[in-house]
Amino acid sequence: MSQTPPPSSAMQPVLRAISLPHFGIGPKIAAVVLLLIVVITILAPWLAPHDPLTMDPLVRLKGPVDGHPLGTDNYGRDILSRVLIGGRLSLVIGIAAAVVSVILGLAIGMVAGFFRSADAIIMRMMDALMAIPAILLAIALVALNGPSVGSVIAAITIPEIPRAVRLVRAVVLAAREEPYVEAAIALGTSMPKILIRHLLPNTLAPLIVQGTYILASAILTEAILSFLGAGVSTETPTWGNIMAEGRQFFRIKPELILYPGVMLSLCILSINLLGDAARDMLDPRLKKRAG
Amino acid sequence: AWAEKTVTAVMHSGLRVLDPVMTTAHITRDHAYMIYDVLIAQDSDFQPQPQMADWEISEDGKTYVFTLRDGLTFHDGEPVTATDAVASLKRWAENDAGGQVIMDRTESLEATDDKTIAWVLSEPFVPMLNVLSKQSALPPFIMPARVAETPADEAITDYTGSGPFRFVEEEFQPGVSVTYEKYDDYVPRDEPADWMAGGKHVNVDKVKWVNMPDIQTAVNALLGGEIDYIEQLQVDLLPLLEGDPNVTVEVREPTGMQTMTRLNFLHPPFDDPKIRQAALAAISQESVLAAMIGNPEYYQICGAVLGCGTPLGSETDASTLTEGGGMEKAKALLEEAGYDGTPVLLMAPTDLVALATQPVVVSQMLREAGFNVDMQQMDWQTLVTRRAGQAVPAEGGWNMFITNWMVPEISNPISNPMLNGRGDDAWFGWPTDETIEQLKADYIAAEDEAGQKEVSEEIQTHAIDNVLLVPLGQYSLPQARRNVITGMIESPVPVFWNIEKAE
Amino acid sequence: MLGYILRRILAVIPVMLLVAVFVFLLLRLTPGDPAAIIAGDMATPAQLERIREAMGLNQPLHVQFVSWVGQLLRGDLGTSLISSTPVAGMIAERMGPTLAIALLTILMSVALAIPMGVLAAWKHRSGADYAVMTFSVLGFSVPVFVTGYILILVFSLKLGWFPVQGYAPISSGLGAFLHNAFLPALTLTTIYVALIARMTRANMLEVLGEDYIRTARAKGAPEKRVLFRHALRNAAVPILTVIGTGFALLIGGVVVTETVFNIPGIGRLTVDAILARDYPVIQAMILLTSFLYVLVNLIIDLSYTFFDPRIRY
Amino acid sequence: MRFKTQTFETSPVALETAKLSVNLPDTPGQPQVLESIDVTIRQGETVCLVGESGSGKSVTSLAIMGLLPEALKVSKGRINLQGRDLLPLSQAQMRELRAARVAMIFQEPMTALNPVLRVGDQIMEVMELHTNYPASERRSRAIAIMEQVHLPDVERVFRSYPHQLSGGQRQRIMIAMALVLEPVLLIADEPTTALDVTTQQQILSLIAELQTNHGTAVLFITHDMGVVAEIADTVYVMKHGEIVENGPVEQILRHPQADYTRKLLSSVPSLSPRVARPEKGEVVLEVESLDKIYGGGGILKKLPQTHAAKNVSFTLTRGRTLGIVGESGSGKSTVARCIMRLIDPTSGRIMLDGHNIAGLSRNALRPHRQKLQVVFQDPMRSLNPRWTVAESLIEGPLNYGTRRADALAEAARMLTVVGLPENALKRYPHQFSGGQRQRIAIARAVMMRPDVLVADEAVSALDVSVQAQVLTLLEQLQDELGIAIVFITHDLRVAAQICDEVIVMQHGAVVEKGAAAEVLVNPAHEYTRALIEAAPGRSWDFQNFREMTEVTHASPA
Ligand SMILES: Nc1ncnc2c1ncn2[C@@H]1O[C@H](COP(=O)(O)OP(=O)(O)OP(=O)(O)O)[C@@H](O)[C@H]1O
Ligand SMILES: Nc1ncnc2c1ncn2[C@@H]1O[C@H](COP(=O)(O)OP(=O)(O)OP(=O)(O)O)[C@@H](O)[C@H]1O
Ligand SMILES: [Mg+2]
Ligand SMILES: [Mg+2]
Repeated sequence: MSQTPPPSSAMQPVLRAISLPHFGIGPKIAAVVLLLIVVITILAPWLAPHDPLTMDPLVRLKGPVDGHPLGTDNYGRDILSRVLIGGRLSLVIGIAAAVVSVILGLAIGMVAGFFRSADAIIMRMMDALMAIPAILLAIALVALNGPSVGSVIAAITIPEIPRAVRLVRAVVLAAREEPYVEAAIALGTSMPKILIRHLLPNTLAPLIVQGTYILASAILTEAILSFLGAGVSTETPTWGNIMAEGRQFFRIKPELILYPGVMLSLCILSINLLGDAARDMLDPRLKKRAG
Repeated sequence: AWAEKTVTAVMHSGLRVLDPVMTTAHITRDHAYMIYDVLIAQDSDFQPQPQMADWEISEDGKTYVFTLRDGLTFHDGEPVTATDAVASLKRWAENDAGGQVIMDRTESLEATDDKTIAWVLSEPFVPMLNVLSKQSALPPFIMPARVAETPADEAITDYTGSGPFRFVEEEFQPGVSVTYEKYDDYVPRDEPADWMAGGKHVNVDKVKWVNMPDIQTAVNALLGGEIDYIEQLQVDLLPLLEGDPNVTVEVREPTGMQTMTRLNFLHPPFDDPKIRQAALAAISQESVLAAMIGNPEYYQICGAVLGCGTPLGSETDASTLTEGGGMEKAKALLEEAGYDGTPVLLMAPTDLVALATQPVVVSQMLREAGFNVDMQQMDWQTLVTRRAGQAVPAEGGWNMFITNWMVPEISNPISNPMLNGRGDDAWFGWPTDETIEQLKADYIAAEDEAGQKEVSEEIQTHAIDNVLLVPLGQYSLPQARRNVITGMIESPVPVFWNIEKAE
Repeated sequence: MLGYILRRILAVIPVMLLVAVFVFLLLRLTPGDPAAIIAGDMATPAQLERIREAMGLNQPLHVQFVSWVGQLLRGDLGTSLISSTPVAGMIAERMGPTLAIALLTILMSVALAIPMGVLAAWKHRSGADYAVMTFSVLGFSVPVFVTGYILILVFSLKLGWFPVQGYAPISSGLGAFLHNAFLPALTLTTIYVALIARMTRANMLEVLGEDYIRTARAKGAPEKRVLFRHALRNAAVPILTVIGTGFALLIGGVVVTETVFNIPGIGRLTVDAILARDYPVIQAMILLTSFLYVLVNLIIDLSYTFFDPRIRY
Repeated sequence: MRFKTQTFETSPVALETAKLSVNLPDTPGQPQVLESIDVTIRQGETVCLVGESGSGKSVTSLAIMGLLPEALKVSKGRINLQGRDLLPLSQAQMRELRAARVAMIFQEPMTALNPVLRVGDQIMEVMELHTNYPASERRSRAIAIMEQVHLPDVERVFRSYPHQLSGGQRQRIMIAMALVLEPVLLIADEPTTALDVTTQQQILSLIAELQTNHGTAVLFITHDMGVVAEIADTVYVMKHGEIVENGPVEQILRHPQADYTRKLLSSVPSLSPRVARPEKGEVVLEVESLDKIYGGGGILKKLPQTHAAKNVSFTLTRGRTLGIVGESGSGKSTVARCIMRLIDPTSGRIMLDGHNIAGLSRNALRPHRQKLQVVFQDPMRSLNPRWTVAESLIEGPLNYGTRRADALAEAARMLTVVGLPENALKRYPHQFSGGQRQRIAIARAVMMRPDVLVADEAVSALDVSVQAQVLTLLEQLQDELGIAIVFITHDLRVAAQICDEVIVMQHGAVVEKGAAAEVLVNPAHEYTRALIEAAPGRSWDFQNFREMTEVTHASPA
């Protein structure tokens, strides 16, 4: 059996993660919950009992009533339908913001961390980028491109990038001094390969944390932007704007915040659990402690 | 021991602009009423009354002579003179629409001595005193001549006032808080206070306005005893205050605000009167108001262009609006007009609570009628910039937006901006409507109130038929005060004279 | 090293220039007209035009830019278009609350988060670990205003321990300051505790497998010392980074918290200025924050070499 | 040869393990790592534990310390320290004992020292934990112990971080840390492996002094039979997790019973230098006036600089081996790292196959890398801890276009050559012993078939039998491929065995250079002479289990 060559090295960690017996019950539940949320949001238009936009202001802010299992919001729209459908845009925005900022953060941060010559210029540009408020960016982008999900994602992501860059850079700065990086250099490994194969895994643990944080905060920021007129239409439900709209009714009808909040938390929780499991898998020394 | 009495009030927005001639923003007007006095003012019957001055009108109705009363001083101690008043009036008239109308008919406006101002018109102008005493938009406030000499399009930087309170410049934080002190040398009139008229007796030492963008914070602060007064309360939050015996929630003045939609007459689809009518027919005020306010005690369905509860208001022809909408009629009208699905670009501001809900409801109703509505959300700034442009909607223009007015601002055909039919010179939406111009001329020419009322009726019918605006109803946001605060005047403008604060 | 610090401080100039140009262009892209805000709803087009003219908003962009930079070089940040008050004074007034609350937040977050993260890593996959995780997830995903409202409800309205809103500067006494600033700082702390604790845990896990941890134990060092003195410092660099960027974010002002607790801070000033297109204020604000960011980032970078001597610049 | 002959029967037992067994509970089949280990150490006694690399020596010592990695568990047996069973003790009780009563020197000093703490503080910490000396006293004791382990420039080293020290200096820090509290039992896992013989001798006598003064019991793990011959009272020989033989040192060296012991002893290289190979090939590496100064650093004030290599020059021709020997901290690794261009030389030329690579950029260097390989002094950290051995081994060949399958096959072959089982391919570095890791590192470098191989203490952690195997492998490669080797070592036996030429370094400078036969037999420089003098077990002929019969090297003049 020792003759079977390990599969392609890039896939190695992934395969390892899937096949591992140490994969505890927590991550498994998390995977199921996440899958469930994703399926529900995808199927939302068919699952939702009502059109999320149809309103009846005369039955607004009602508790569970006929046909509205979770009650109605301040326009008399069906909360259940809005929460179900709201997941779609929220997840798209959250995941896109997280993925884009993490990927760009990785690319830029690794270059800055590894190459002393690039560090100064890149980091000063990041300093500058960090200072641009998302709201201003959002208003400008919306004015340029019209209101679109893309503009919102860009407005949320751009100020996050410098933070991701800093994080990756910090890890790389420390890791590049490791002898195994020197060994790789000595073996003629190209810089991109060193960055990806040797240094990238070091950044994953902190990036998973930062990424899930960005995901959550993007979903919440989206709502702030839409309430400042620079985001997705507040008509279209998202978890963020359902909560933000529910803000005024916090004491009268906390469910408006509770339901989307629970969905969001479940989502983040399961992503975190999965992320943790993945990072443990990537660190062979930790597997032992998994017991 | 002597304790300083401070009233801390949360107003409807933060004070940023300090020049009452530059802006029609209500908070600046409110500020101006604190620190400036006016020549003449309206009482609760909308009647002009002497304030700083009383007046005489010549027989031919062309010469108005105002005489300043004794004892008036500015906050720097200098006496108020007729020269100051004239300078102030001239600066005001440059920016105020009503002022401009008067100036068009003015032969001369000058100080004949320290106390008298002579205003000579080229032809009689019946609403003259109404305009000069109007309490909203831009009332003519009296400032020192040196301040009033600032060009009308440049902001003043000297805040020496003439009113019952003094502006404490050191404590001013734009958009955050502003503090006023009682001006000890102010001499109130002897009459009891009545709306903006009468004696402005100040019974506290300081008034502090704080801006709390989060109304729940304001409510909590009121409950916690940290503030004394909230000018405008969201109706949905009333239950939070109900249980507190120290707090009173009340509607200070019943006329309130009118919310309404304006259509753009220049571009399809609303260049077609039938389609405008269809839009009007599709709308039910009840839905808009219910979503916006919630509790019916605080809103009033009102089809009157000039407002309900006003001398001239009439609800003729507005039955679809007031009776739950005429969806069938709307559909039929659209059909008839051959509406081709041209999108209706509805501009929806999101950063102003008072304007955020209506577009959402209206766009739903229009969609139901068969309109293809493109509701674009933006901040208010973008909206005000965009609505000023006449471009086609696809290229940065617009078809429709919603705004609110104080009822006194629109209760008069002359000052109601929607009733201007002079095309490019009209208010945003730019209707070219000779009929309405003729009707307004008739109104000015009307000899008496009955005549005015008659013309107003016609104005109502015409405005609705031509859909110069779609009234969406009236509402009054209640105010809340701790019970230690008493004696508040029931005027549309919240004023702080006459108020008492118990220890 | 001193040279490096000097170079970094000098680097502020190009960064600010970059920011200045960028912001200027960005504002140009943004529709909006301060004249309209000033004049209000009933203003006529002609009136707007005159106001614009008077404020110099009709000049070509490069002329405006040059005159603004000229002003800056003379040390003048300009006056607000809306309130006609000097921008420098406005910002100075607003900076205090934001800085003070940011600092308090970071102090509280670090004091809470680091032990939490260390505990979670030490007791990897135990109840404590999952508790930290759950708390963190709530910290991430509960909107700040909810946290704020709940804290106000409990600590201000029910218990009456803290005021509902408002701000007292430190100059009015530390007690008064803390009395007012505690709840808003606590609200923000929930987010940062979450982030820092998770980051600490992630990096501690990495470090705890190292040989020198075994050495420390072989010395007979108690667990606490092993964790905090030996492991934590090795895990410090990424943790410092999130603390640093978090602080940077906080000094940019946090609108929601400032709104909920009615704190006259930078965040609200910026948003208000943006919504009112008060160009001089926006420009000055962003310049100032970018300057602060450069400074904070410099401090973070220097702290790296302090915590990890292998990192050199 | 005079062996230690003192008997300790009367001395109290310091440590006793009885039927100590350790296994891997979480691995399928629960493989045994230690099987019924019985070791007894009395006060004042030195027990040497020798044996095959990977046989369980380190695991034994870690078990005694209660510091087994989490994957390993004691399955049976007892560990008694001065009559007290250690296994049931709580963590807190164990903590009391560590460092104060049982101290340990770990095998790999780089990873065993905390990289972000100054070494001085790390030494003082031991006292902080177990004594209540005031800070000034702690400091002076730390300085004193650092002087005793013959660290140079103590003030600087005290304030240095581990990465700023040479391998031997780090090792001495570890030793200082273990000795500073004068423990009852000292466990030393290859403590002198990274040290040159003169320093080694000084350390050994320091330990001996401690023993006579305090009756310290010493468990000394080493593969250096010379050291065993010099210091051991009793020797235990281990293989595959079991003790195969034990007894007084002379008995083991003279009359080894077990086959394994005999094989082990026969593998000990002789001190007599090899016959130099003819210098037929062309010059592959030429180093000219190489200088390296380490910058001071420090946040505000500049720290003193270290001139680690001074005007070093040498040439190396195809198929030959150049040995660099010398004092610890003399700049050997620095020279190696400069040649590898892992650090930038301050000045000088490095000609590789006629190209000066001293000033080349990273990218320009890449084509040259294949021809230039290195085995690092610290095998643990030079392997990516997240990678399986297979991934590490094939990294280089893949970089230069070898097909994956071919590379894997070659890797598997290479592992058998260095004496590791093939299933090692799928394991991670932390699952190996120190010597095993070093063999992986060697395999990795050799897989590249370089023109020049720089080997920094490449075989120092290997037991002599494996060492012999690896040295044979290198020689074979040289014959086949004409590899030139720069071989850094402090082990004069190894140097004698494989070097054609030798240069001797001290304080960053080359003090002597020439043919190995010449330098090692007729040393010209005083320092070289001292070095040879200090070589342990010089007068014992291990292969033949008897005293040296003829003296093949000159005695000092
Ligand atoms: N990064 C560094 N910064 C400062 N000084 C260093 C650094 N690395 C090594 N030194 C110093 O340079 C000198 C030479 O170190 P080097 O590692 O070359 O020694 P060596 O001959 O390999 O010794 P050993 O046999 O102990 O490994 C030592 O005194 C060491 O303290
Ligand atoms: N964490 C671990 N997981 C699995 N196996 C391990 C682990 N640590 C050590 N081993 C195995 O235990 C055996 C004994 O290792 P140990 O470190 O005691 O060897 P050693 O005798 O010290 O060898 P060397 O002389 O090479 O240092 C080796 O075969 C090694 O592969
Ligand atoms: Mg070992
Ligand atoms: Mg070395």
